[in-house]
Amino acid sequence: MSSSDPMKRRDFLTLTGVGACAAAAAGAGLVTLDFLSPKVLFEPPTRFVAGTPLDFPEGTVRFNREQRAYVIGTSGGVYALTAVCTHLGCITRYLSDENVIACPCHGSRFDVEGNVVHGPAPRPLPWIEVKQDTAGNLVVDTAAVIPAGTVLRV
Amino acid sequence: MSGLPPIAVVESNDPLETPRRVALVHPDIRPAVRRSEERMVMTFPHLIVREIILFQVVTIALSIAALLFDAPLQGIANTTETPNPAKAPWYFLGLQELLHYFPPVVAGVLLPGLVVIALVVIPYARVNLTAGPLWTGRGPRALLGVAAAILAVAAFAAVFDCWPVVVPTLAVGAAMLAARGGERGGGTRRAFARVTLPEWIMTWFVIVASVLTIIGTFFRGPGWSFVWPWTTFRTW
Amino acid sequence: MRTPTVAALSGWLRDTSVYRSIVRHGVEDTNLNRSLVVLENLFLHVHPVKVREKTLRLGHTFWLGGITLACTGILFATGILLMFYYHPSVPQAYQDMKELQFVVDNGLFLRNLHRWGAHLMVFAAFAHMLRVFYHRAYRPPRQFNWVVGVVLLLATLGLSYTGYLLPWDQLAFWGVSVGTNMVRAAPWIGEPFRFLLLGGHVVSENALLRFYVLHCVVLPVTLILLVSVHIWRVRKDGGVQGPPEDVP
Amino acid sequence: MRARHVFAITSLVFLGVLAISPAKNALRPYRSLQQQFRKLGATRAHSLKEALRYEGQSVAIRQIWLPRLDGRVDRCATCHLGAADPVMAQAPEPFRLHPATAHTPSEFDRFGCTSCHGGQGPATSLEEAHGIAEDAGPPMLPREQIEAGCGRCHSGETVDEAPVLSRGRAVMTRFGCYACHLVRGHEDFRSEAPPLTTIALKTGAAWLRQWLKNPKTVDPNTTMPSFDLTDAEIDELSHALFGRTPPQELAAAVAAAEREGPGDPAAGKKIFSEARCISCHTVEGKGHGTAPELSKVATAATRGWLLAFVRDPHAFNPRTRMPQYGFSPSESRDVVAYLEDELRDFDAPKDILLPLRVNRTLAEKGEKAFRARGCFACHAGTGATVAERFGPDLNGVGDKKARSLDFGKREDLPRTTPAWLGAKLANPRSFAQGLKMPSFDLPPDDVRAVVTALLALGAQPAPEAYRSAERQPPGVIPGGELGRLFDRYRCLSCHQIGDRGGDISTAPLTHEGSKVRREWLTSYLLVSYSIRPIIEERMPIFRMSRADAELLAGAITSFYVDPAIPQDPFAGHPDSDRDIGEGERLYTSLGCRACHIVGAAGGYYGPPLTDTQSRLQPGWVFAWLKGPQKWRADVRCPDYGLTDTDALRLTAYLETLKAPAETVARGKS
Repeated sequence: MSSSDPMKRRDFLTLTGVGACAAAAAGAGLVTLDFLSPKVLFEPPTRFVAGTPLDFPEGTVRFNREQRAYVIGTSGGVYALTAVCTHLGCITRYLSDENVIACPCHGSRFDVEGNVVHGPAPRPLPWIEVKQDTAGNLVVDTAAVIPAGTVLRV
Repeated sequence: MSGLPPIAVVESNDPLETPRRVALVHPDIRPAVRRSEERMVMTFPHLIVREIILFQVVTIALSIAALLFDAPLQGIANTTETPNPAKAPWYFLGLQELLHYFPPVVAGVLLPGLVVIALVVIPYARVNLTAGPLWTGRGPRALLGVAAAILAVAAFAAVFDCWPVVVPTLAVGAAMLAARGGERGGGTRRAFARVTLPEWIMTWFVIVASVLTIIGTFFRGPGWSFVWPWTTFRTW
Repeated sequence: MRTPTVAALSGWLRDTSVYRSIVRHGVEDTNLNRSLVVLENLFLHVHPVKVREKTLRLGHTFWLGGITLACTGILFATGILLMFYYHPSVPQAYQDMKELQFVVDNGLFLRNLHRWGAHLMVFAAFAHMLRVFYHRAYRPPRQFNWVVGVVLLLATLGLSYTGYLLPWDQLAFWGVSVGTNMVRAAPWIGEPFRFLLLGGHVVSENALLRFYVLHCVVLPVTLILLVSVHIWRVRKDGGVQGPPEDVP
Repeated sequence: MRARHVFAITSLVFLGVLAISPAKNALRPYRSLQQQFRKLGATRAHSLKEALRYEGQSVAIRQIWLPRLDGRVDRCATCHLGAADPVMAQAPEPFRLHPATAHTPSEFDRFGCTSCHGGQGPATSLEEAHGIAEDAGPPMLPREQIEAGCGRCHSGETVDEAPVLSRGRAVMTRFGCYACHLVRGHEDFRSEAPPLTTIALKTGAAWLRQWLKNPKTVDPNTTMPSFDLTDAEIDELSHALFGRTPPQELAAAVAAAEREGPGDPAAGKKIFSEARCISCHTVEGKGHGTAPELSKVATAATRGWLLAFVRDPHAFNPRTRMPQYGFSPSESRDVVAYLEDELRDFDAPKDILLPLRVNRTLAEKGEKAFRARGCFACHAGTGATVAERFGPDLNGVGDKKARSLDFGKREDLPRTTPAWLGAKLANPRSFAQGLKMPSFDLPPDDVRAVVTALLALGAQPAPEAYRSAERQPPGVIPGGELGRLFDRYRCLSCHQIGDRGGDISTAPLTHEGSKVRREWLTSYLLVSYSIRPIIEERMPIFRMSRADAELLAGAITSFYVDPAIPQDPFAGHPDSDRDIGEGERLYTSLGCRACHIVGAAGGYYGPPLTDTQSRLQPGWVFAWLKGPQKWRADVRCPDYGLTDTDALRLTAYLETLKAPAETVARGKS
């Protein structure tokens, strides 16, 4: 870059300036995206202790309101279903008289294994993981979806 | 009023050279309207690039300050523990300092109210538009009047023991009186002599406000007592 | 030094119909095109096409209005980002300040920038006012713009003061308590005004919410409107005015 | 063109400056620590799978959120990554496994970290989290005072596993801190200090002067602090105290006692020893030391007052811990004769017990000083309740920021709350002139313990769910006639019942009814003897009536019963569990002999077992053997982890041991 070529030097300076500004703007954009993504969450834990296997004899359906899940005892063991309707996310409730899980919003109905019996719900209720901890308590994790039919033998 | 100065009407039809401008001039106001022979430059890039630079410099300066000094954050608000002293933000500390001396109605309402009103009416007060240097063409009666006004303000402040007002008032007053006949004097006096009355008043106001703000910010400790800036004290 | 690739790329870009639909003028190498940059841009058209060279000098205005405006820009940007992590409630507001520092990436930096920017803005606005006074730039036809400026100064103080409460720390709480108690001294209107301002008789969560709304909505909108008027007037009155002998 | 240069430069600077904060953010220490931890975990892992798990951990802030514990957020685990990870035992800090305590490492999810350690849980840098940074909140508890953390939830007087905290609380109660300072849970505290209405009957001006000058030099056992009074103040206070009118019946009692004839010092000495006065008092330093030193008692009080006081101490001070003995008039004369004869300061000036001629003006000033100095807080008259505490409220003192404390002249102290509290206790008035708190002259260990107890005082009580249910059941004291007896003999001055009572006796009465046999208790109350000869503090012989003794024994054995202790431990067990021979073999092989006496041989540390059959109930013996620490946390008797069968056999053997009188009788025949 020589002074004999002022045109080129002007271009270089402009390019440097505009380039730095563009880089700063792009960087600021990325940093802003990083800024906006939360680093900690205050959400209730997805794992909860449902009780001991003795609390779930065959035919028990227990609804955990806080965790939005059903823990169900069968002859083979214990399993859990999410209580969030697969249609539009309303919270279903268990009707013991009819032994169905019904959604109050649009009338979807599921059997206690989560299969759609009736109504607009597109999918069965997902099964969620039940494990036993070292003390023998049943620990349910609403975030862990497992294949339907996976019953914890107890 | 007689002897209006001749008004020069600027007339140019070349828009690239001079934007067309119409000035409606009230006879009393007499802005000096001259024919402009100034060099003009293109807004883009000359002004725009400077504006960008200005923005960058401000950002850089603030960023450096933000990197070096963390914004203050004390303990969570506690309605039962008043910090001692409890200070307002810095731009209100002049007022808070005044409240230390004057009754609330004077310091909290009257004075700030007067200041705001005074600021608003500045461009509408004839004195601000026409005033020449303070002493030019004024006799001893003006001298007496000015001296009396200075002493009155100082005495009013002194009644309330408000020395941060008294001292700057007397100092500015002394400079005002010294400016009389300063046209023939040395550099400083000559500069003083050119100052108009509104400028004297504004200067006085700025000095008083600064002194009060600085005292309130740096020299006030527990119970609004006088402390040195380097003294450490318990904050509550 | 512009490499042929860059030149080619830039040339190609300028040729695309999309670019041409946005920017209607050519390369800024003629005075006509340079004029069009200003004229055809919403944000730049407050400027005249040409300005007096003298006004570009530092000593002319010390760029004080520009500094104030730059602060405003920075404060808007940082303020909007900070709002994403702020809840105007007790004690969450204070905890949010801590969270900004402890877990939000660059949170403390943004808060610092906002805080110091606010101080600089108040200071620059004061200085700008003094500069205009000593340069007698309030004289006709600029009287009303001076008044707008005074109102802008008050709005700036109001923004700074309402923002002062938002961290909900001891400094904020007592600073605002002391400040609003000064208002009480005003006869007749003092007490009702304070009651309206705080939404109660003491600084409480109501006051926090009111200050938040004032700080984030009412005062910024006022500021934008008045700044527009202020700058538009400057343009209409022939650009910035420097020292008194420099009447254009 | 210059503007272009400037533009290029400022643009580059602009870019550079704006990049600093994100760069700083990317280099935050916790990120590199987490990377170090990954590597460390991978090298320490026991299996490849585990190593991969460590390697795969993401760099992120880790937090424990406890909505039910004040919404506490603890991010300590962001750096202290191995606190709950057994693989990290003995790893370098900050990754080391947390030492095992009652709550860790199993209950981090319930308690977090800051609930015990203090400091700033939400912070993610060392300076902020540990509270070292300038504007940070209260710092972490120093390790010395770590038990203060226990005290936030455990509000009981004694907290197992927190000896320093328990000691601090005991010292605070003994020295009556709560008389001047409001502390949650001690709102009803009343000092044991005597109401000062009978000074004129008790002592002389010269003695009072000495006492007020510095009580500790007169009686090293006193809990009264030194107020650094000026001579003028001492004078005024003396006039005030001598100017008070004593209650009429006490004045009459003292005057009548003064006129009584002399007693027999030799007989008095014997009674003095039987009454076990030094279980509480000391004589020349020998004794327990929670009641006044008696070696110069006759120089401190007139004969008439001593006599009247020994006969009915509760009339003089309703809150004294001294029991009322059942001395006959002549026995009490003998005791006081012994005191007069031997326990006096033979060098004391003759006029030390001469009363003061009261000057009304000085007395009025003295009454003012009495209020101004806060004397009334402890020496409140009988009926008066303390409306407002003399000293500052101590609730929340543990949350105080050092910045809010006035260090005054103490430039030497570190600017921390524990240091300030320690200095305040050790030397209360060293901070500034004219401070009110008197000097208690505590030994350094007690100061440390009290600071721990103080730091446990949070501004807010722990949330309901976290407040500890103390293991001790509440101490229930019966009312009526029985309550009157408990009060008269001041059982609670030495014995614990539930969470109440003194710690002089090693035998709490909480389960006494399940422990001893009723007949034995009656005879023991009438003529007590030393069960554990190694212990100085022994049960006094109260000279109580047989009726009183039977009533007390009956009440205790039927009232203070633990349903968990079986009446008959052998019920439902095979007869082979009564194998006495096997029990005796166990007794020998376990080494019980080292501490206990059976027959003629054995150690002195534990109580002799010679009279087990007549003294202890078999259910208690069995329950004790199954786990002594369950009944007294600090007992040295080892828990052998005996099976039911072994414990029963040992019980069966011990139950064969007969009272010494019978043994002696058998030996003679």
